[in-house]
Amino acid sequence: MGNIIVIIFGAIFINNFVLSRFLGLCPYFGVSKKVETSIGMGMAVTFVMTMASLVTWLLEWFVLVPNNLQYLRTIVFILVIAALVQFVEIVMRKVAPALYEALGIFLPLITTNCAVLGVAILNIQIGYNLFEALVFAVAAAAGFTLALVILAGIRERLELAFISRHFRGVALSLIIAGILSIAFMGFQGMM
Amino acid sequence: MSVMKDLSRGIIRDNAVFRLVLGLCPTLAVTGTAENGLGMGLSATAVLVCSNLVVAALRNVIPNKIRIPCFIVIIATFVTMVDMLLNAFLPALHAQLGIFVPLIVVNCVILGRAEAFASRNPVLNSAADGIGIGLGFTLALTTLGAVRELLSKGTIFHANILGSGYQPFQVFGFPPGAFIALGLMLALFNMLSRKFRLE
Amino acid sequence: MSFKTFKGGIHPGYFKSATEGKPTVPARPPSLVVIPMAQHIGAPCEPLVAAGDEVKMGQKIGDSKGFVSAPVHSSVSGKVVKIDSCNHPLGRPVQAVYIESDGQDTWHGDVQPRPDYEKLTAEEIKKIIREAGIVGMGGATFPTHVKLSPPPEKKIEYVLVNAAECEPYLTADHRAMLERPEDIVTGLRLVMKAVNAPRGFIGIEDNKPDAILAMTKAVAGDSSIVVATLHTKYPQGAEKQLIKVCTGREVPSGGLPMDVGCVVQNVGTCIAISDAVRFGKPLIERIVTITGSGIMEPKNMLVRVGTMITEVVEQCGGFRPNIRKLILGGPMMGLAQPGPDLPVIKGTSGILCLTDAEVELDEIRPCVKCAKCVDVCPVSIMPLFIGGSVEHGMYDKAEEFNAMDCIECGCCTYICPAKRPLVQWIRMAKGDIAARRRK
Amino acid sequence: METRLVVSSSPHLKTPESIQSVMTDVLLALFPAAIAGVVFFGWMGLLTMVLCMVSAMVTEAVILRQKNIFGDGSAAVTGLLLAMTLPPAPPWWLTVIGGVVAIVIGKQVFGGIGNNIFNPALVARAILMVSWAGHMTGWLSPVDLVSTATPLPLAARGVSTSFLSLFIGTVPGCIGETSAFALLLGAAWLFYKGHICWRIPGGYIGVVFLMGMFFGGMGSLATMVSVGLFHVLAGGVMLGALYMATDWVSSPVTPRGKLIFGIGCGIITMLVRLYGMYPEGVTFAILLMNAVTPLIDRATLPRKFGEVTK
Amino acid sequence: MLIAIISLGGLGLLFGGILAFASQKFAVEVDPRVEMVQEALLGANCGACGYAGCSKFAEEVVAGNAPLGGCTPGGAKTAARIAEILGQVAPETEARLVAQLVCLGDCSVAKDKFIYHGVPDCKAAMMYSGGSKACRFGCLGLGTCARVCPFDAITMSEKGLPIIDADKCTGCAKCRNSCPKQVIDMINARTFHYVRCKSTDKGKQVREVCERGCIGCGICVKNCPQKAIRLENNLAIIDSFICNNCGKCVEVCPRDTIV
Repeated sequence: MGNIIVIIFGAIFINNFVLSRFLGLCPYFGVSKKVETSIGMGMAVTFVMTMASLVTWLLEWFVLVPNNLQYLRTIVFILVIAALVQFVEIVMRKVAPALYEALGIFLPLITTNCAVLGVAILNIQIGYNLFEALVFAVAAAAGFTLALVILAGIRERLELAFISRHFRGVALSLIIAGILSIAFMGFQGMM
Repeated sequence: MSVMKDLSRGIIRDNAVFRLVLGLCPTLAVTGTAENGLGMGLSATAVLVCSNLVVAALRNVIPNKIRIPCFIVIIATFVTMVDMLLNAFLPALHAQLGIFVPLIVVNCVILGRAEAFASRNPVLNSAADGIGIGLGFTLALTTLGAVRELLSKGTIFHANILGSGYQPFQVFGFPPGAFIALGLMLALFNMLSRKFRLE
Repeated sequence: MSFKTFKGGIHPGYFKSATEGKPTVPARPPSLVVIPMAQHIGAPCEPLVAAGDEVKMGQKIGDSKGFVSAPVHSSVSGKVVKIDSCNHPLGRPVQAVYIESDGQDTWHGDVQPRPDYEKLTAEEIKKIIREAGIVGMGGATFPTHVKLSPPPEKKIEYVLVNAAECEPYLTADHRAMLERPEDIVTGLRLVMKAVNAPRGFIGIEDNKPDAILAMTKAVAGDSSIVVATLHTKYPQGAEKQLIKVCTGREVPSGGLPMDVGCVVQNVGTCIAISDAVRFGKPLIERIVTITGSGIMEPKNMLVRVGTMITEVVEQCGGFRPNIRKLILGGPMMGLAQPGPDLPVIKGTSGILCLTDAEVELDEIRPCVKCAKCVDVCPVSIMPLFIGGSVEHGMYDKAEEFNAMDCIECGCCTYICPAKRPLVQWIRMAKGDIAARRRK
Repeated sequence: METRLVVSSSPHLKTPESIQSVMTDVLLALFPAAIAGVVFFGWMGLLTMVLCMVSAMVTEAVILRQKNIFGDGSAAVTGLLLAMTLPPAPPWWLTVIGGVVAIVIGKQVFGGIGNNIFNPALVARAILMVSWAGHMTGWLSPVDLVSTATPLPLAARGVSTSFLSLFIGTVPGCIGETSAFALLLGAAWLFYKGHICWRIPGGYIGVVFLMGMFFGGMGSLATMVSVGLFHVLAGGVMLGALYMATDWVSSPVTPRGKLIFGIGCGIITMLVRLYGMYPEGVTFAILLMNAVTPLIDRATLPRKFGEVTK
Repeated sequence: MLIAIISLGGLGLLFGGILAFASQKFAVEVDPRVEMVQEALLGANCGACGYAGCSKFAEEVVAGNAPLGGCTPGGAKTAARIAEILGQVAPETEARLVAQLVCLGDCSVAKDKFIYHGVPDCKAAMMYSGGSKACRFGCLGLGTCARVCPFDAITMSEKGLPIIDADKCTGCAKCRNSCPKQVIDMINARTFHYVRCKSTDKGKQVREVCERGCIGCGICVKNCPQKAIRLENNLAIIDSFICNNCGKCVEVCPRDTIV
């Protein structure tokens, strides 16, 4: 049980996917303009990451390893993720058009969200069992969502600021992320 | 003529990092030193050129509906190859780049070029575009790596620049410094590109 | 009897000493009056007279068919010179009747006292009030008869007399309470009868102990009317805050006092109602406080509606040379004017003249989020975010921060250390939001 | 009339307070703590404070191209606050870099005064701390200026510090954080002027005290209370709670939000102190809570007058 | 090797099958032309077309509700491309329109009736006695038009009037629509001479408040060789269809109102 808490706390705060592992940065800076959208994006990522972890873990240990095909890991994983995302996209478009509208073009972006592939590969590299892998995926996604929502809140607030035009947009977001990253360093050493 | 244009465009005018703000994960993650930045940049360039070539060659064969998965498979193949090559010939660099080598596969720069350029243009232009964009990417990564290495260690490509008395600005060696350094460089680039009317 | 206070509010300087001890003096009868056709919120009146007509004092000279409207009357007897536009405190020129006085001040034949006024029915009282052209005299100029005609399903339980006079500088209501307490109570009783309300309140801030005493004396023996002593705090006299303090009820957002069974009347309005019902006199004069360091002799005066401000100011010794701002109404909610060539209207409670030293032309600084505006806002909205949103043209965001609930009391702008014109931004937001809602 | 009148929106009365006057008030409030810093750490303390303020003010004046170097006073406040969080004798270049970083990264990139999401002084301190950890932990004893450790790590090793010296400030630590007495004195002035309210410092100090009591090691009630009190007085909690967390720009504006903010700061501070790698967590705690301030504001909008609760 | 091929192939088949099934089952009809039209637009979301942003306009164009040339900033080029996408003939586009300020009352020539202090925005200033300019038709000079211009074509001069860069102006008319005094007209970019005043006050009143306002003296009317100028409500108006840009009116105008 303690182990699980370490995984959760570690993935959210200590080694936050975005702020310390540099994973999922493109959607992080792309979808963080509005808090509502960022929450939606966070949920979509959580869903995809959990599903991807499950499928890739099973594939790794039941297909690739028995056949000594680990060198195909990258290609197989990304294929799975791509298919999964496309599937989610198609279904969401039909079932929840409002959500689809909100997330719009960012659903395909989840495919190229390195956080998803990253979590799948990390699961294998660290050697988590299936349950740990799923917990890790959810926690990592939660960490991603947390960082995303915080940044979105800040950027919404900054709509009221007169920012120098050189810094407007991603440049300032990067600096904010840097300061956030420092602030998150405070959690180091816990657990 | 247009091939040259496709080649040169990616280096500054459509620079992947500074102008299009794509491929940020490796940009930030592996630019602790100039060497790592260069290594990652060249690896990505290799994948980019190869995948652009293949995508452009197959652009009329691949059905539109499943083009993205197809592109990804093509890219993934080359990434796996680069991964193996690096592991075999540059194991130290491979260890430094870590998980970000397989993650080249999801670098939006590469997929973005495949989707936006290679799938609509002939082979030669696509290759030129790949080289241009790749060089621009490499340039950005190396510059960022050099700046961060200089500030956080006082060296560039391990050559001591600032003397032994330099008190390193260590934050630039850590994740926060990566964000801040890129943020500042991006702002600088914005300023310069306005000054020289790049847009 | 002391009452709980409301949330928020400020304690600005009160500056009332210049005029609070001065009895009301009648102004010199004007030789020319300019009577605007729009002296109330709602449909403007149509003139009933033409150039060259002879009119008598108290004669109706303008009326409208609209329900939310109040007729206007001549405040002198004499001859209509012309019908032309004139400046209006709201800043937009309006149509007005110019009447030259014959100096006789002969009343019109319709102005007849009603000795048996106590036998009038509620409907008759309302009709008299409408015909007398009575509007809210605190400054809002909402036609009184409309306020007194709630839909049948809304039972009115309380009538409140707003005698807080929380605006700094102004002493018109204070003087009225000292000089005509019985008339105020009569007016209140008539309103209570008109809306069939069992209870009345007279809310007075505790910085006017003599007025409290006078009013307590005037209501002595009537247990249905309570004189409520209120904390001295701005905006104690804001309608919704007054109701909250006196009755504990909260007017719902976007609603009216009648939604919680209340009707609020100003002191001056009560006197006007009493005059109209008992003596048949329409609303043609009112008490105006002329004050501020930009005027030679501050005074409380009984001024005919339509008298030019220049003429009133002249009787107070004129402006001082360093006058910088001319405000109609109080300093917190009054309207600054470009010049003095406009008439006193029914809602003119004060003429405030400020000098260079009091008029700050500070630069607007960025908001530092000190949250003082949030603390002082009596309706608990977010002035800082509304202001910022409007500054960036984001009106929909201003709506999210409840811009429409603003009562424009001015507390936020008063307290802002960055000197941000928050009320003005909120007004812009309200205009934009209202326009979009109409679509 | 010869003079033209001024027409503006109501209200026509304004408070005499301005940003500049408020900043001056804050500087005055920091004065006792600054004196304490000079008394305890000598001329190095003074030099650091002056250098830091000057560097911050010059940076701001250069960026804004303003002639008056004091400007609205906010840069001076930032500089002084930063100096107070520095160890007694940092190298001069560290101080100067700190001032520049505080103004540039902490403030001006966000659009200047009023828009900075994070407390500029703490941003600079955090960056300095990560960069030059050695210089940032060069503690001196205020008695004889010999290098030593601060009460917090000492307590972890079982060495206790008397409450009197913690209160007066005769303990090693940052220039401005040691004397709780001087800090309280200045804060009293800010309370009196109405620039800060009880919610943030109250929530912060209260939580630090309670968590110190219950997680700092169980024992008899007296021990628990003294551990709680120790955590309140030691380190930067007083400075942080009274001056840093209450920074207008980077803290919530709603009353409930302020309380939540204070409590959040307290919890994170104690988490870092009790379980983390760093001995002190005030900087991280306040920066983290700064980051979520916009979200807190969103979530705690007060109920507007007459709003019908469903 | 074989296993690798089989596994990859198998996976491909499996996912392909699932996706094919899903795309059949959950298909949503989207007209691909909408996307193509959207790509052809400038993407400035300026709103000149009257719709909420470029994507909405694209939808409406494809649905046939909006005119092909509806994108004013894009001009004829965009219209032609949209026409191409939709397989229609491009409409004859009208002459290029640009914004023109119709007031010359900067702070050196036009008087103020009071000092305005408050939100630096024309709409805000309008709420208080119609703004501080003594001329009730004059430009307030607080730069609302410059702020709403999506193309950075308007800057404010030191004397407090907007300067419109005709090259950058795309004719989206946002400035005209935002001007509370309505002193911005959309005119043919080829027009040379224009009466730069909107005051319909009598000559005497105009003289009192502004040095360059049209006083309705009629000299230009008399001197115009083309008879292209008429007076309406004390204001000279040039008929751009008759005017041949001879420049006579500019010469004779005693108040330099025609530029």
